[in-house]
Formats: sequence, structure tokens, C-alpha cells
Amino acid sequence: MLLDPEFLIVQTLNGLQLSALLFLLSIGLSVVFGLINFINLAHGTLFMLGAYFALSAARAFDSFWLVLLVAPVGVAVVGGLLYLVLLRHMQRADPMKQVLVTFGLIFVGLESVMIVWGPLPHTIDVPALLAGSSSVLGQVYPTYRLFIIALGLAVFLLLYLGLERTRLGAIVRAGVDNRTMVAALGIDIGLVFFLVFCLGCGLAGLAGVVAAPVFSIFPGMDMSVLILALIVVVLGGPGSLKGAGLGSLIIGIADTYGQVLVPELARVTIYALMALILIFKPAGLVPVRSGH
Amino acid sequence: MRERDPIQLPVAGLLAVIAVAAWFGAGYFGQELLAEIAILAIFAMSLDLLVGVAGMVSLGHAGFLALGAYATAGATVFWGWPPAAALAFSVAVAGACALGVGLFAVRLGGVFFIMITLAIGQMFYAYFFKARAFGGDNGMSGTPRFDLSPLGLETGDPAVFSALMLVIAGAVYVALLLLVRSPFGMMLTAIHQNENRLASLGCPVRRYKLAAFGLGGAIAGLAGALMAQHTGFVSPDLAFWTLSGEALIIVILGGSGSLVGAAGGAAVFVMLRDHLSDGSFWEGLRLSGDIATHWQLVMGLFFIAVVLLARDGLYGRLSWLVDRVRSAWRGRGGGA
Amino acid sequence: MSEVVFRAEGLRKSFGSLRVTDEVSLRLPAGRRHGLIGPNGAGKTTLFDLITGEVEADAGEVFLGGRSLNRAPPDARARAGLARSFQRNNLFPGLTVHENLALACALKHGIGHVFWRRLERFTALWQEAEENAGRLGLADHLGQRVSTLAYGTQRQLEIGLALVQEPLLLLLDEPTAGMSPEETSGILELLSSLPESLTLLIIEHDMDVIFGLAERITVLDYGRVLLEGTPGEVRGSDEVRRRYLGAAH
Amino acid sequence: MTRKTSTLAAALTVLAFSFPAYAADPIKIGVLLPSSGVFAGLGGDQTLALEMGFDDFGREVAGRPIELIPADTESKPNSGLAQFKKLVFKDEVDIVVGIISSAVAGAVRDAAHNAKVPLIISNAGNNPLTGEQCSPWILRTSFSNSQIVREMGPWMAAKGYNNVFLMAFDYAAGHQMMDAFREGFVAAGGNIAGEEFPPLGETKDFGPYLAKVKAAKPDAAFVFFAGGPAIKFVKEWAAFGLKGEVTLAGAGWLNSALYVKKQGMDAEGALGILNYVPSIDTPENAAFQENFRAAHGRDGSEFGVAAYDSARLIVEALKATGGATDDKAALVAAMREVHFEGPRGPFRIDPMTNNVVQNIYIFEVQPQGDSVAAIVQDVIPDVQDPPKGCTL
Repeated sequence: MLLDPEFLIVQTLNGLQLSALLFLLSIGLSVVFGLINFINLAHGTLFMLGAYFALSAARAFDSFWLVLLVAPVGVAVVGGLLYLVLLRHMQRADPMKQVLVTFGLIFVGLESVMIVWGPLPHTIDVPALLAGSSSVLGQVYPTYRLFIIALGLAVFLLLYLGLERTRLGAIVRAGVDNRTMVAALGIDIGLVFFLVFCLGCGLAGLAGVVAAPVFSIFPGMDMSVLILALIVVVLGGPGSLKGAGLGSLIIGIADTYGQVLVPELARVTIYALMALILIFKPAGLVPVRSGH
Repeated sequence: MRERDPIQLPVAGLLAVIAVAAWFGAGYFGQELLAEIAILAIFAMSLDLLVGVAGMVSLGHAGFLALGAYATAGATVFWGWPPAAALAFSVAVAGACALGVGLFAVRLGGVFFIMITLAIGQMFYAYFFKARAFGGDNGMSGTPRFDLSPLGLETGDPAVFSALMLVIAGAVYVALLLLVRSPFGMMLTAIHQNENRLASLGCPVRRYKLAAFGLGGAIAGLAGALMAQHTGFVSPDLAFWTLSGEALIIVILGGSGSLVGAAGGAAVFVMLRDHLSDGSFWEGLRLSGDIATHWQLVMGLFFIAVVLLARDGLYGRLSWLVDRVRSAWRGRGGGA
Repeated sequence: MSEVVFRAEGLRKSFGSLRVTDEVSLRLPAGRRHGLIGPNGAGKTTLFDLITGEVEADAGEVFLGGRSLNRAPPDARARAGLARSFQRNNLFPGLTVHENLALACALKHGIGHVFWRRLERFTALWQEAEENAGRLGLADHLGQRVSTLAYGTQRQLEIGLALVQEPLLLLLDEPTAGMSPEETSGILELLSSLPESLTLLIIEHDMDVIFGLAERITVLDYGRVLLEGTPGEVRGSDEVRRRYLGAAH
Repeated sequence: MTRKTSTLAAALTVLAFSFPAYAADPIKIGVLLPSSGVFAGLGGDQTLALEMGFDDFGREVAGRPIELIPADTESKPNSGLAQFKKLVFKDEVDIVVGIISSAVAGAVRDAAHNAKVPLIISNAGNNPLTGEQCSPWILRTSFSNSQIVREMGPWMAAKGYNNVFLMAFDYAAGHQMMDAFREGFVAAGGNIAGEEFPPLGETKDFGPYLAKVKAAKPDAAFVFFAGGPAIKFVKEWAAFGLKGEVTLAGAGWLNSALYVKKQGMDAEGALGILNYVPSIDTPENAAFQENFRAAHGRDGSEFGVAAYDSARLIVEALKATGGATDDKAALVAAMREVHFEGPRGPFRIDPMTNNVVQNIYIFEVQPQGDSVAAIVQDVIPDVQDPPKGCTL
């Protein structure tokens, strides 16, 4: 079956699609982790929130494109509020407390979603333009999934340009590399963190919006992606854009093929991969920090 | 030394008195709760040894709990072992696995240690979820309790079983307290405070951490074996990482590093969960009983509050209070 | 000249493109009081880190008592007879002075792994810690938590922890940094009371201290050995004066 | 407290104790359903229907009011067990009803058996619960996994589907469903084109598996998915171009009344087999659906019906005992005698296994108005499980 070209093409596209989603989801987590060594377990919750915001926005507006814009902004605002109210004060706390505060947020998020939108699953429609299927190398493939791949790629390129070409990008790069130095240059590093944090939350929200038509929207969709996103971050190297891209690609492809080819081990192998990377390359495949 | 932690034994004594009083006063259900608290306390204390004493924050500790529970379930149901032998087997299996895992995990620190333990705990979860022999996701029932009929005791009776659990929890506490106050325990405390300096004084830090990790895993396995006996049932949920998270909350709530605090935290946690999810509790507060449906929201907020406000936990607050009262007393004595 | 206790051969270390230690070699006979000086960033503390193994060397070898320590991690080197104090106080802040010292004693006697007996039950060890506290002038602070001590007192303990180990070679990284003149003279008194057989390598910015104490001095600059000689030779060297002494004073 | 009121209170206390305790004593019924965790949605649905059932069939028997005490299982076995014990030992309920998840049912099973309190399972379908692990104290009003699916194999083989692909999540229920289908289908001469068991809950993507279905080129696929994943599966089935190429058939939860309208036209043409569909044409069902729609604005589901029938079972059994609940054995005996025409057709408890005996419906999803609905194609009456290892 591995040599069957039809299977290979469709499966590879599936892998890329999952990679694109994982990338959107994990890049925010990765940069925040890299910048302030902060693990946000509630990142999956923001993903879920993105999907639910999309649900409400889709009821309010008719345009999917508007939803695609509004819902992530909504999530970014929520993220920003969380930062200002709660997380900002946690930066100096030890990692355990950071992890546990965001752990508490998972429960709060889950129940809030159930109170507002109810416990039953919801769906939103794919926009007419992207509904249906396209032909890729002779294979029928859902157009919307191609759109997800393209979106992931576009966001990667935009972030890459942003990091390389803008002043904010340069500060972020420097901040991941050596935080005290940036602070010593008299840059308001707190503001930079805030902006980056909001952007990361917005991207998680964007992943939620994009995922909503494919996955259906239900309480608990946060848990199903959180651990995968953490694995991507660790694998690629915290704080690295290229690392997040590479990690997403590896996990997306490995998970897609692994599930089908060795279903007995599918999930165990991915956790084991994360453990191995942590042991032998704790800084990830694309390490950013230059030693001290 | 004695000055450093003056309220440890008084608080432990107080808890013991409360436990005994509760045992006498409790009905059937109260004793079930008491047994649950005792087992959770053992689990929380084993985590406290890692987190509070040695400073190793594990988010995969539930994996060893599950391992112990499954080992007991397997040994009793498949091989027909007596529960006591199965218990020893559980402790050995969980301890050995913890040592194996620790070999790699103790090389990492801080956030990375949290992440690797999370990954490994989830590995156990994924494994048990698929383990057809153990009923997969449906879990497996049929684990028997200790057979104390030669002593004329029926462990099926919650009164007997909860008393037994309290005794075991007490024994684990005493053992851990002795350990913490031994030179080895002192080393673990010092590792928590300043690992590098301890190494430069000649301490093979990783080996000590490994020993602590293995020991913590073994005791978690003990808790798991008791839990399997208590519920008669094992399921993959025991290994899920949120249980490790809840145990961490318990440790912080009680006061990390204080052992007896972890036990007290377990009691508070179980009672709180029991009340928050009970409609009549909310009605008692003159609120709508429907809030009970969303009790996890309240629990989540409580978690956040604990982490933000608890600082050194219930035990720490108590300690501080006693200090204040004492110095006020001394101040008055000095003036007179 | 007595037997060489400590030998470092061609130690090298780079961080990125910056070479912080460059072909440094050092030989110390037993009982030598040896000074290490140089401008900020000369690589003095890094050299200590390389000797104790806290930083892994790119090249070079370290011998103590004829044994190569190259493969050994810091704790094994400590057990082999290396002890150091740190430039910045590096203690166990939540423990008492007594406990800090008892820890070091317990490790020296190899009973750190004992878990079945309470630490206080090791009366001899407990007493040894107390005696050491007396020797270090810390007797009054025995039961106090380190975090509540004044800076100078902490500094005394910092050096004391290393002394308790009874090492073959003692590395002191700026022992008097940040101390008042009275405190400094206390430390000097302590150092001069050390047994003759102890070998001492000491980094110090206070030139009066170093010239009073050291028999020989190595001057580091940009990670290289600029000069090694007696205090008189070092003081007399034009190059040292130009590069370092002049700038510092 | 003044002297006067305290005397009054004392008098009242004396009065309270001098009456026979049971006269106005409420009949306590523990409702063991999740309000959190993965099955919170189904728990909510059953809670609504249960309440409606007691409204319809009576909230009072022989002068004793019926009191419902909810307890959240969190869809977790250990919490479910703890809550069961709380209901039985603390609240001292007379009957426990509920349980969505088979894992929770497995955890509660021994405790219920030992406590000798009637437990009515209103959803969890794990086969052994009314098979080798059956208990005289545990009745099931919903279904067993194989009871639902068993007849589908022969039916599809008879309709000319010879080559069928199987797919379900890799968990106990998934395997039980597929085993039951495979057994009947292969015995009827069918061929299994392939089978896939994606990991439960972690499959964010059915694409890889659909690619395999495509490559196997079967006549039909028989699958079991429920809830959010069911919606997703049906949508992706269409998006990958399988709709119209390969017939999609499933254990009927694939197109549950709870969400078939959200699947919309993508579900059209799907076949299903289930113990209930809203389109059953009987006066009992019409009345139930009318009430449910009026109260909640949507169709009642198979989950709701099982809870609704559970309420009726309880009330009728209580009527038979004259409201007496002290003799639990008599109460269970009364329950086993109850039979009635419910929304899903004739309802009774199988004395051999304590599992429900009920009609099983084969339906097709067809367009209806601007949406879709499950339309009954065939009815297999009075489906009963063989007493596999159960000796009651």
C-alpha cells in the first residue's frame, strides 16, 4: 500500500494539513516559551475558544472571511486580558506555579464554554468558495484542506518576514536569545512580551477557527490538541519559528502515517519521541539560545 | 533542627486525632471518603517528596500510581496472588519503572523536567488505554481487598478498610518524615535549594535525585495498589496527566515540602470536591443547586487562587501564625 | 620544593567565537599559597569552573594528586579533594548555619545516603559542624537561617563550607569581595590559620590581600597567562602594571 | 431562641418522630449522569428526558414524592464510583439511574452488586454488563452494543453488499460493535474489505483512514462513531469524495437525532441501525416528540428516550409495590415485570439478562424540508440478547 501513489498523495496532503494546523497552534506557545520560559497549558483552551468564537461570529455575520478575522482578534483580546490580569504577575514565579495557574484556567475555560454554548457539539459551514473538492495530481481532495495548508504556509512566511525585517521582530529574536541584554538596551521588554503573547493567542484562535469546520466544535477539543502542541514546541526548539515549522511538519507527517501504518503504537511513539528529544537535544532540533 | 519545623509533629498529631474522631463519627459514606482521603494523602506525600523536598516538579506522577494499580489488578486477577503479595509487587514495579524513567528524567531541570514527566506519564496512559488484557479504555474490575479474616476482620466493611488505610497512611507519613530528617533527606532539601553548590561539596546530585524519584514512584505505586483495592477497579484515567496536576495542587494547598501539609491538603481537596459537586451544599449557601453542575468552574478558580495566594500553603500559614503568637508571648514575657 | 599536588595542562575554553581560556597551565606544589589576578573578563572564574568541572574544557587536562580528573563531574572532583568558594554567595538559604555545615560534614564522611537515622543522631558530626562554626566565627549564628544572615556573615559561611571539606586544593574566588575592612581582616586571619599542608589557589582583587598572602601569583589576561612569579616580580613587571595594576588603581 | 419557640420546636420534633417514617418520606432516586467531561452533552440530554419522564408518569407514588438527586460522574470511572457510593451511603437513595460511559458502569458494577440497590443503566452499552458480569441488581434500559448492531450484517448482505470496510475508534465499544457486525455479515456470506481502528479522542483527522477506505474500493463501509467525531466523519466522508461512491452505513449514532441536522446533506443516503429514530410512526412516539420539541426546541434523541423509558419503568414498578421501597428485592422483581408501549415500541426487561428487549430500526438518512432526517426502512421486532455467560 505504501507504494500506491494514490494513497501516498492523499496521505501526504493529510500530513501537510495537520502540520499547518499544528504550526498555527504551536507557534504562539513556542515563542512565549522561548521568550519568558513560560508554559501556557491554557493554550489549547484558546484554540477551543477560537472555534466557539467562530461559531458565534458565523451566526452574527454571513461572511466566513469576516469570521476568520474577527474570531482570532477576539481570542487575542481574551489572551491579552489574561496576561494583564494574571500571567503578567507570574513571570518571576517558579515554573510549577506558572504551569498550575494555567492548569486551573483549563477547567475554567472548559466550564465557561459549556455554560455559554452548551455541552453538545456544533458545526460551522465551510464557505461556498472552499466547499467541495479539488483535483490534486488526479486525486479528489477537499478544497478546504488545501486552504488550510496554504494558510499555514502563508502565516509562516509572514511571521518569517516579520521576524527578519521589522524592528519588533529583531527585538523578539534578541529577546529569545538573551533577555537581559535586550532589557539593558532600554527597550520596554514587557510591552514586547505583551504584544507577542497576544499575537500567539490570536494565532491559536485562528487555528481554532480554521479547524472548526473540519473537526466540529465541542468542549474538550482543547485537551486533544494541547499535548500535541507541546510536543511540537519541545521537538522544534522553544522560541524558534523554523523549529515550530519543522516540528509541526515532522509530527504532522509522522502522526498521519504512523496512525495508519502502526496503529498499535501510534501515540506511544510520539510521546517517546518527545522524551528522547528532551534527553538528547533539550534545546530542540532548531536551538535558538546561544549557550549562556 | 527542632527549631526549624516546630509544628510538624503537633499538626500531625492533630490530624491524627481528627482522623480518628472522623472515623468514629462517620457513617458508611464518611468512611468511604476517609479511605479515599488516606490513599490520596499517600499519593500526595509521595509527590511532596519529589516536589516539596527535592524540588522535582513532576506532571507525570499519576503514571506510577496507575502502574501500581494495574500491577495489583493484574497480579490478583490473572495470577491469583494474594492482595498483600500483589501490593509488594506493585511497589516494586512502580519503583523499578520510576528508576528507569528517572535515569533520563533527572538530567533535566525546571520546565524541561515538567515536560518530560508529562510525556512519560501520557505514555503510560496511552499504553493502558490500548492494553486489551486490562480491558483497554473500559478498565478492569475484580481487584480484591486484603484478606484479614484470620484476624477476624472483614475488609469489605468500610469501617475496617478505612481504618486500615489510615494506619497505612500514618505509617507512610512516619517513614517519610524520618527520611526527610535523615542525612539523605537533608541532601534532597539541599538539592532543592542549591543543586550546584551541593555538587561542589561532593554530592552526586543526580544519583540522589534518581533515588528520590524511584522512591516517590514506589510510594505512588503503593497508593495505586491501595486505590485498586479500594475501588476494586482500574482504568487508564488513573494515569492521565490532569490527576498529576491535581496532586500538585494538593501539595501546594497543603504547603509544599511539609509532608503533613500534603496529607491535610488531600483531605481538604476531597471534602471540597464532595461539597462543590453536591447541589444541597449550594442550596445550604442559599444559592441555586444548579451551580453544582458547573462545580469544575469553581474548582478551577480555586486552583488558581491556591497557586496565587497560598504561597507556602495551609501549613506555612499555620506555621507563620504559631510563630507570631509565640513571639508575641515572648515579647510580653520579656516586658514583665 | 615539595611534591606537585595539582597540575593543569593546556586548558582551553571558548564560548562561541570568544576564547575565554587559552592554553592555561598551572602547577601547584603541596602547601603553596597561589594567587590568581587579572582584569575583569580575564577568565579567572572560568578557570576555576574548568578546574572544578562545572564548565567542560574544550581541551587540556587537570590532575590532582597525580590522578587525572578529566572525565570526572564536579561532585567526583570534590570528593577527590577539590573545594571551592564562589564569587557570589552560593549557599542553602533555607537551612540554618548549623545545617549548612553539617551537610558538608556529612558529605565529607560519606554518610549522605543514610536514610534510616535522623541527622541529629549523628552527634559527632553535629558537633564537628558546631566546632567548625566556632572556628569560622559563626558560633552566634548557629541556629539562624542563612537567608536571614548579613552579607558578611554569609560570606564567612561561603568560605567555611569549602574549608569543612578539608580538601587537598582549596579554590577561593574573591573571598573578601564586598566586605568591610574589619571583616576582611577576619577572613585573612582565618586563612593564615589554615594548616600548612593545604594548597590554596585564590582569586582576589584586593592587591594588599593578595600580595600579603600569596607566595606566587599568576596573572591572566584575555584568557592567557601573562606572567607567573613571586609577588615582587609581578609588582615589578611593566607589562602587568600597564595592563592591569595601573588600570585597577 | 425564646423559651416559647424552643418549646414549639421540641414539640415538633416529638411529632415528627411519632409519625410512621415512610408516610411522607420521599422516594429518593440517584441520577448518576455526567455534567462535565466528554459525555456532559449526553448526560444533559438524558437529564432533560428523565425530568420529562417523571413529569409525564408521576412525581409521586402512593403519597410519597419522588426526589431526584443528581451526581456528576465527570465521565470518569473513579469519580463515578465515588458518586455512586455517595448516593447510596450518604443520600441513601432507593434507586440509582443513569451512567453514560461503559468505563463508569464497569467501575460501579461491583459496588452496585454488593450494595443490593437497584441500578438502572440508561445508556452504557458494554456487552458484559448484561452478559458474564450481569447482576440481579443491575437492569439496562438502553441497549447492549451487539444488540444494536447484530442484525445489520445479514441485512446488508441480503441487500447485495458483499464487500464492506469496517471502522471504529480503538476502544472497547468500537470493537464490540465491529465484532457483532462482522459475525453476522461473514456468516451471511459477506467479505470484509478491510478494517481500521483509529485511536479514540486523539484522531483529529479521519483523512488517513478515508484514504485507506478509498484504496480498498469496498461496496460499503460500516462504522461506529458518535458525538463530535461522528459529525466530522460524515463531513469528511463527503469531502473526500466517498459519498455516492461507497455506501456509508453505521451504528445509528453516526446520524443521531442530536446532530444529524448539523451533518446536513453530507449525511444523505447514509444507512443506520439503532433502537430509536425520531421518525417512528406510532402515537406514543408522536406524543413524546411533540412534548420534547415543545420543551426544548429540538427532536428527542435515542439517549433521551432511554432515560424517558427509565423514568416510566421506575414509576410503574413503584406503583406495583405500592410505593414501598424497603424491600429492594421486591422492587427489582417489580421492575422486571414492567412492560409497556414506549416511544421506541414495546419495552420489557429480559428476565434472562436484565437487558431491555426492544425493536431495532434500520433507517436511511433522507432529505426532509430544507434538512435531513432518519427515515425507517425496516424494523426487526423484539431483539433479545442471548444470555452470554449470564445466569440470573
